[in-house]
Amino acid sequence: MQTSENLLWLIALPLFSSAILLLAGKRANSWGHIMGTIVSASTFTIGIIEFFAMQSRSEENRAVTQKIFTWISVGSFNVDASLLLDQLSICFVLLITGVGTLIHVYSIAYMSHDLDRRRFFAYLNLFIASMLLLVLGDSYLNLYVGWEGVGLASYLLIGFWNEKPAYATAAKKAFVANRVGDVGLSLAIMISFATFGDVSFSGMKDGVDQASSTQLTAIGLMLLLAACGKSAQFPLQSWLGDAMAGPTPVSALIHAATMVTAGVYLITRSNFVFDAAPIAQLMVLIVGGVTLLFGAIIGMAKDDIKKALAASTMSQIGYMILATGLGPIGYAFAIMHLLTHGFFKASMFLGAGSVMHGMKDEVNMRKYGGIGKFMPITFLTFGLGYLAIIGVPPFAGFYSKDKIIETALNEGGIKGLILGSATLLGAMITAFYMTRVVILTFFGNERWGHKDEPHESPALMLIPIGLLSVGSVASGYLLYKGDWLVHWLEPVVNPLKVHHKELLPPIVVSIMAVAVVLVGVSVAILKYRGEQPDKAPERVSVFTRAARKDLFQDNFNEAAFMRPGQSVVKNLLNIDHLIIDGMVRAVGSVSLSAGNKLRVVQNGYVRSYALLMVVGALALIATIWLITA
Amino acid sequence: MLTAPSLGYLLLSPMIIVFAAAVIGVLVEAFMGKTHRAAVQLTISIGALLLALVQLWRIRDLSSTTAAVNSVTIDKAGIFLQATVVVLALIAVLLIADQENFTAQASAVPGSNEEAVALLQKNQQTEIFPLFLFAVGGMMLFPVATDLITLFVALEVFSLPLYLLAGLSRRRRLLSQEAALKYFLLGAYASAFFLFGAAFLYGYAGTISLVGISSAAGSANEVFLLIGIIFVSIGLLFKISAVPFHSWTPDVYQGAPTPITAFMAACTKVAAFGALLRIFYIGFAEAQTIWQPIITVIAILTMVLGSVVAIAQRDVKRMLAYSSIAHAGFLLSGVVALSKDGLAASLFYLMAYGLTTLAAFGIIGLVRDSTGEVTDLNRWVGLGKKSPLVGSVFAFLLLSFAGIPLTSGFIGKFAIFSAAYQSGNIAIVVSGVLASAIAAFFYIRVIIMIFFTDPVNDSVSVIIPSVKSKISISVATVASLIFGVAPSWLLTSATNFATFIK
Amino acid sequence: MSLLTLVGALPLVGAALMYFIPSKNIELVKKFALLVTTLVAVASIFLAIGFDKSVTSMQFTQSNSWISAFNINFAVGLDGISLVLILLSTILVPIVVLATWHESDGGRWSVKTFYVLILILETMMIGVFAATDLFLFYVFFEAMLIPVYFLIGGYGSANRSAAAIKFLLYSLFGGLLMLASIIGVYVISGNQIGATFDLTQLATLEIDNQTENFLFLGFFIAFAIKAPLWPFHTWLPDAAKSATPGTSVLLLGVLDKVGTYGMIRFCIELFPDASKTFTPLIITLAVISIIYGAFMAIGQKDIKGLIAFTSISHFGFITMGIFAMTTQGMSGSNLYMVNHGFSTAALFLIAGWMMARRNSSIISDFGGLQRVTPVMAWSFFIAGLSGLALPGLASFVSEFLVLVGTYTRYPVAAIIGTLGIILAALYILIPIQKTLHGPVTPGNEKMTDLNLREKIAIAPVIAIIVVMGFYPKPVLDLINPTSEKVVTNAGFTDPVAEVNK
Amino acid sequence: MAVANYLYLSAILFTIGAIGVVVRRNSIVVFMCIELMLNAANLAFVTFARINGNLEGQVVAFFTMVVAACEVVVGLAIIVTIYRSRRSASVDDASLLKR
Repeated sequence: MQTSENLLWLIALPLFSSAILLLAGKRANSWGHIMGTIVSASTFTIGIIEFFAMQSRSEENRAVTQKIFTWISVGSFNVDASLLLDQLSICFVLLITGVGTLIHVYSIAYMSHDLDRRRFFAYLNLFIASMLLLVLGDSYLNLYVGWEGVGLASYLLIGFWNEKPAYATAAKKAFVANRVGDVGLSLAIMISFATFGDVSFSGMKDGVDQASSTQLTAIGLMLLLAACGKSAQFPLQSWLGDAMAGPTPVSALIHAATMVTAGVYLITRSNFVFDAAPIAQLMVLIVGGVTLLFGAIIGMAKDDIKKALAASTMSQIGYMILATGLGPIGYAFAIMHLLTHGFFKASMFLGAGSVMHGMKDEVNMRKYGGIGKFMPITFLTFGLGYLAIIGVPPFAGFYSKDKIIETALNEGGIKGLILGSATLLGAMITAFYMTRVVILTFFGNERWGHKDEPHESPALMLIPIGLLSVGSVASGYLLYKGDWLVHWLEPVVNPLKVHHKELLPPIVVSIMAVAVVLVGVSVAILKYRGEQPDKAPERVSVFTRAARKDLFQDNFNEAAFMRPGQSVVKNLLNIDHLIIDGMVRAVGSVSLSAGNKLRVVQNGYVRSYALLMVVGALALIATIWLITA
Repeated sequence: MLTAPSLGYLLLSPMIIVFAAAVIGVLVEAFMGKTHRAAVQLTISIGALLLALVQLWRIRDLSSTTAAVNSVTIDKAGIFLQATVVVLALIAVLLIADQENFTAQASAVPGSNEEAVALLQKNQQTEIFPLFLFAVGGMMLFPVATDLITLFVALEVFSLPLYLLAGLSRRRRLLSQEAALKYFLLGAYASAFFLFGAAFLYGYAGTISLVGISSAAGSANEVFLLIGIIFVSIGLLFKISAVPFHSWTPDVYQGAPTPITAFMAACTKVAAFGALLRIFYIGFAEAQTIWQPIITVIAILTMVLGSVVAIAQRDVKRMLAYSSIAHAGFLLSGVVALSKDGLAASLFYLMAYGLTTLAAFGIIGLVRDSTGEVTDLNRWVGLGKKSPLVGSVFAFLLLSFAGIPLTSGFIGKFAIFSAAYQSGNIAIVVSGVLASAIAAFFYIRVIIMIFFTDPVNDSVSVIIPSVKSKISISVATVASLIFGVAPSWLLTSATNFATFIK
Repeated sequence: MSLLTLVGALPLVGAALMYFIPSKNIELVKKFALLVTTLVAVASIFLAIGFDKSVTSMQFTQSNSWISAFNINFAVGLDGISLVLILLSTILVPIVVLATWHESDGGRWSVKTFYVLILILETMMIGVFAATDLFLFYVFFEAMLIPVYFLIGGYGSANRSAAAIKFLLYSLFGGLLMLASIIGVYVISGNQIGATFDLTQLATLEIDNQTENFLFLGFFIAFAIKAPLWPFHTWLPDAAKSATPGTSVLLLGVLDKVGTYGMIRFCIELFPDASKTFTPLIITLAVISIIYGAFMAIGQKDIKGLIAFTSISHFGFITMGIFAMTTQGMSGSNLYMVNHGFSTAALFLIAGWMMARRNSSIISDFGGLQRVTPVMAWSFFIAGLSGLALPGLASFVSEFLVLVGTYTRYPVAAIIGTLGIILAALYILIPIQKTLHGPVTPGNEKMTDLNLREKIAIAPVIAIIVVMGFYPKPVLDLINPTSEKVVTNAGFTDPVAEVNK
Repeated sequence: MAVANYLYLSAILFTIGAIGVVVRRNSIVVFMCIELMLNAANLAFVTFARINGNLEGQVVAFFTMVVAACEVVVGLAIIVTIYRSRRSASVDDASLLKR
């Protein structure tokens, strides 16, 4: 395999930049954001260079590696700090650095009033570095470093305004939920080592034929758990909504476009495991299916624009996860949806940020209304994103989502039916809630009360949004055209290895998909036309209430984990004090009281001392008599 | 035709010197004026002890079973034990030389005019020196005596002066006299047991010599042997304060004048253990299956009870008394071991323990208020603040008692438990370490009181010791430290000297 | 005389030279202590430079007869494991001295006494890791208690004397059990090969099973108390709460390592069969420690108690790795000892500064420190992240090696142990949220950030934490040969991966 | 009369003495009881001398008498001093030292 000396720079540049920004402190206030952005842009440049270099090579020579140093080497456990850039990772590199750079640019303006803007850019750079390490690591352990690194960056960014206790709590919640997933990744690595004696992708891939299916299933399930944590999939989804506490660019970059899709990357990267572990694959399908509906349902009831988008993200990643469960062909479509989603969701988030910028950080859509005419460009870009996400041809989302629906249906049988229905239903709901978001925000009556009129955001914010919306329009077709992405990823995921029979002609599927979208849109228009109250209606159906409460995910976690956990802690504190330490203290006090009791024998009377001697003598005689008898 | 019994004067010379000095001391007491009497007495005592020590050095390689017909066996171990007694006595005499601990006139009724006048006129009697020398002589004789009557006589020779010395305190004379009475009555009681047992051993073996008893094994009258062993053991176990014959110890240690307690605690233990070792190693060696289990049980009981009861003590002298009981238990493991290693370990332990004990009681004598010594532990709080040096030294001594490494107590404990383990007595080793853990508690409690508790504002203070006490305490402490850090010399000597001959 | 002996003796010489410095001149005393300890650190680095990684036998050996009657030698030497632990000790001490410049000012005794005790302690710490004579080890092991006892009792905060006595009694109890076993080993060696305390010779003894089990237990309980392993842990939180932060650093960072070090050096090397017999039990205790310590840490209101309980959890990992009997577990545990030393040092030192500024150790008294004292907050944050074993920081590598190594032999234990990493997130992030985040708690507004001295003290620790996370190879290279040797000598070979069978 | 009977007598005397020490309060009486025990031992020695057919036991008896006499001297001295201080010869009164 070829080597490249550039890969390290991808990670090192933003990492150093981040370190410099953090260490320099206030001194860097004036230039920190510039440096952060330039660094991010240079990583994008490197990414582009590498991409074209890769494209120019023959297919089997495209992947390049770079060994940096021997990281851990103990006995047979050898892990190099080593990077791998192949067809799959370059997609991510471009997405991360591209979207990342745009968001850097956007943030310059968005965060311009924040005193800590420099710190914000430091975190962003840290995130870029970690995320690149995640997708470039050539072994699970290297990936793990990036994996937790992005978790840390996410934690820092969600809690960026951690003076507000709720935000700090949200950050912590995200980290802990991610850690649950990390347990999965840790265990997956451990099982991998026990199974393969190696934790690098290539090494494991070579050994996969000799591994038992039990082990592979275990690895697969653990990887899925990891993916669930990072990608906010059921049952570890609850943190994502709260994560919207972070500044909006963060929500766009980390909690929509890149980090949360790491789970999809992980499963795709581990395709050789999942392909050999059907049970794990089935679980992937179930998780994906459940989440896509779960997120969609929550999305229908959210009034907070960011939380509605977050629910949508959750749901869209559900699609991707589901796609990865569909076997070799699914991986490519999952990545395709991931890339298109990266564009349109980022664009919409930034759009939402733009709206909030214009609305003095108001996030409640019930307080919006009719913003379209005040913020035309934002409206336009958001609209493009909207069309992309609901899957209107020829926007990006159409191609990617359509392919997933099609593949799901093509599974055939009950499985195909269930998966197909789920994806179609999801598409319908998506259309509904996104339409709802658009109507509540940009159309209808103006509900912002006495506040100043909303105003359009500065160019520095609008240009990134614009570029992203271009992506949301065009990316789908570009990736789809001639199955470009499918062929591109072929060496990594072998999408063409298995030939799928087509149960339904693609065009029928597309028509079905568009039809359900139309249904969803129409219902939403019917429901939300006309005047809307500026407060959420109280008298709503049980379903709405459940959806508003995120389908009781927090209540469940609280009842199932938090409260039992707290009581365990409380009881252990008592046990530790009363029983364990108590036993120790008991030994002390028993000795002391024994001492005090025995002291009484020492009564000061000579006669009783003599008696004690006599008793002792008799005892000796008795003992000897017993021994010799 | 009668031939005069031949005596090995050279071999006996250390004892003869001490006894002679004691007799001279009596004469001095009787005929010398009060002005220089104390100094002369002290000189005689020290001189005699030094001379005895020199003699001991000169005869260190000699041995004989017939030094005094067949009654005394001078052998390596005996010489070592005698030397130990003499060295400890030398240190003790410097403490005793601080006359103001002792009543001016023992015969005077406490609180009477007579007493006050004697004090006022500095009419201090100095009978403690001859008494002390007699005791030392007896203690030297006890571990080398090889027949029952000599043992008995030696026992009485060193006990009787001690009974008297215990009653000579200047302050708290009622307590002191009570201690004397208790010590006397119980000691005599124990002697009676010893003698009765001796009679039965004689009945069993037809001879009073230890060797004879040993070689009479298999004689028909096993019962006599058993009774003999039990009763003789009682007498000896009383002297070493083994449970359940220990009750006198705390009371007497507390009541006796502190220098006497120091002397008693250190030297009696050496003498009594010396005799115990000889009797069990020589006389009863053949009957080991009988006594070993019993002594094992007694040893365990002694260490545990001594340690446990010590926890509850409020008086520092009583605490050290219980500590000495616990140490007796540890030392008994050396007896049980019944091996050269056991003997060597015991020899080392006795020296180390004796030095530490002397220094500890020496320090106790320094803590005073206007009415005399303060032994109530609650009033020792914050002593480390008042006198860091004395506090530190005492803490070090306590650590040595507790057997923390780099103290002689630890080496001793290690040696003696190794020997016990070697002989297969693992139970005693385990109980020993557990008892040490309990014991550590009360030693450390005292350290806490001294260092970590703020001093209450009372009149307790540390007096500046006289030169004699200073020498005594510092020699004992330094020796204790050296034998902890570099014990090689003493250990090697103990090993070299660890032989009893028959 | 070996360089090792010189390094070990240097602090003691320093302590003796302290005699010539007037007690009143506090600054000079402190500077001198800093100078001596820094010299020791530098000298110990020469040990590392001169250490030959390719050899698994002891290096820098020296053996002089000490107590010939028992064939006790002053025998010292280094292998990879002891070298890294000595480096840990010698590097931490000057940092502690510098970091806790004013810690001893308000103590019961003079500042000079404090530093004399610290210097004596340093000699003991070096000695305990360097001793290759069992008796010598025991002497250091026990004698070490005394300076610590006085450091806790003399300079600690509230409740110090109770904590000090608890610490001492616990340790003494364990030590005495060990003494019984040492005597046993010694006697057996006397029966078989001639009485000796030499470790390499003792390892060749043939001991019958029952005896070996008992002897093993004597050692193990002593080390389990020291380490501390559940359920022998209750002394540690009390001691850590009462001791000064600097003492706590040495206590948790170095002294407790003697326990885990002892498990390797004595339990496993001397009693391989008994180790095998007791492994299930020990692994169970270790797993309980991991989870129990973590839960207890979550419940702590006192920041020092929190760090103490996190350490109990971490010691569970270390013990688990040791008794997993795989190269990865063994090396991981060794590395963990070093990493935990530095992470805990960082946590405790910074916590100490926080507490000194606020005059409180209750977590809820802090809040919003990130605003007020950013440098301190950041340092604390990074130390905390290392505490929760974030990849890229020191603890991760070791924790992961332990888990991987354990998994290959005891998967269930490793799986349960892995749950500890979730709890770790909680026990670190909850206090971080409470102390660093949120609005500034009243009373903290005027808090000052780290001064230059404190920055200089903490910088190397943080640097080590980061570097060891990314590049643990130099240390692993030192550790690996010895770990492999220990595992092999104990009669184990690493489980072979499934696909290679 | 069988020689063994002397031994029984000796044992009885010893027992009486031993019990006497435990039950009597007057220190003089207690002391006399101890003397009784010593003499019981003497009796045993003499008896055994007879049984064993050698003189050692008889020699011991003489020694014992001498030692007992010394003991009397010391003992009475102590008892008398205490009596002078306390005006009581009861051993129970001397019980300040305890616990």
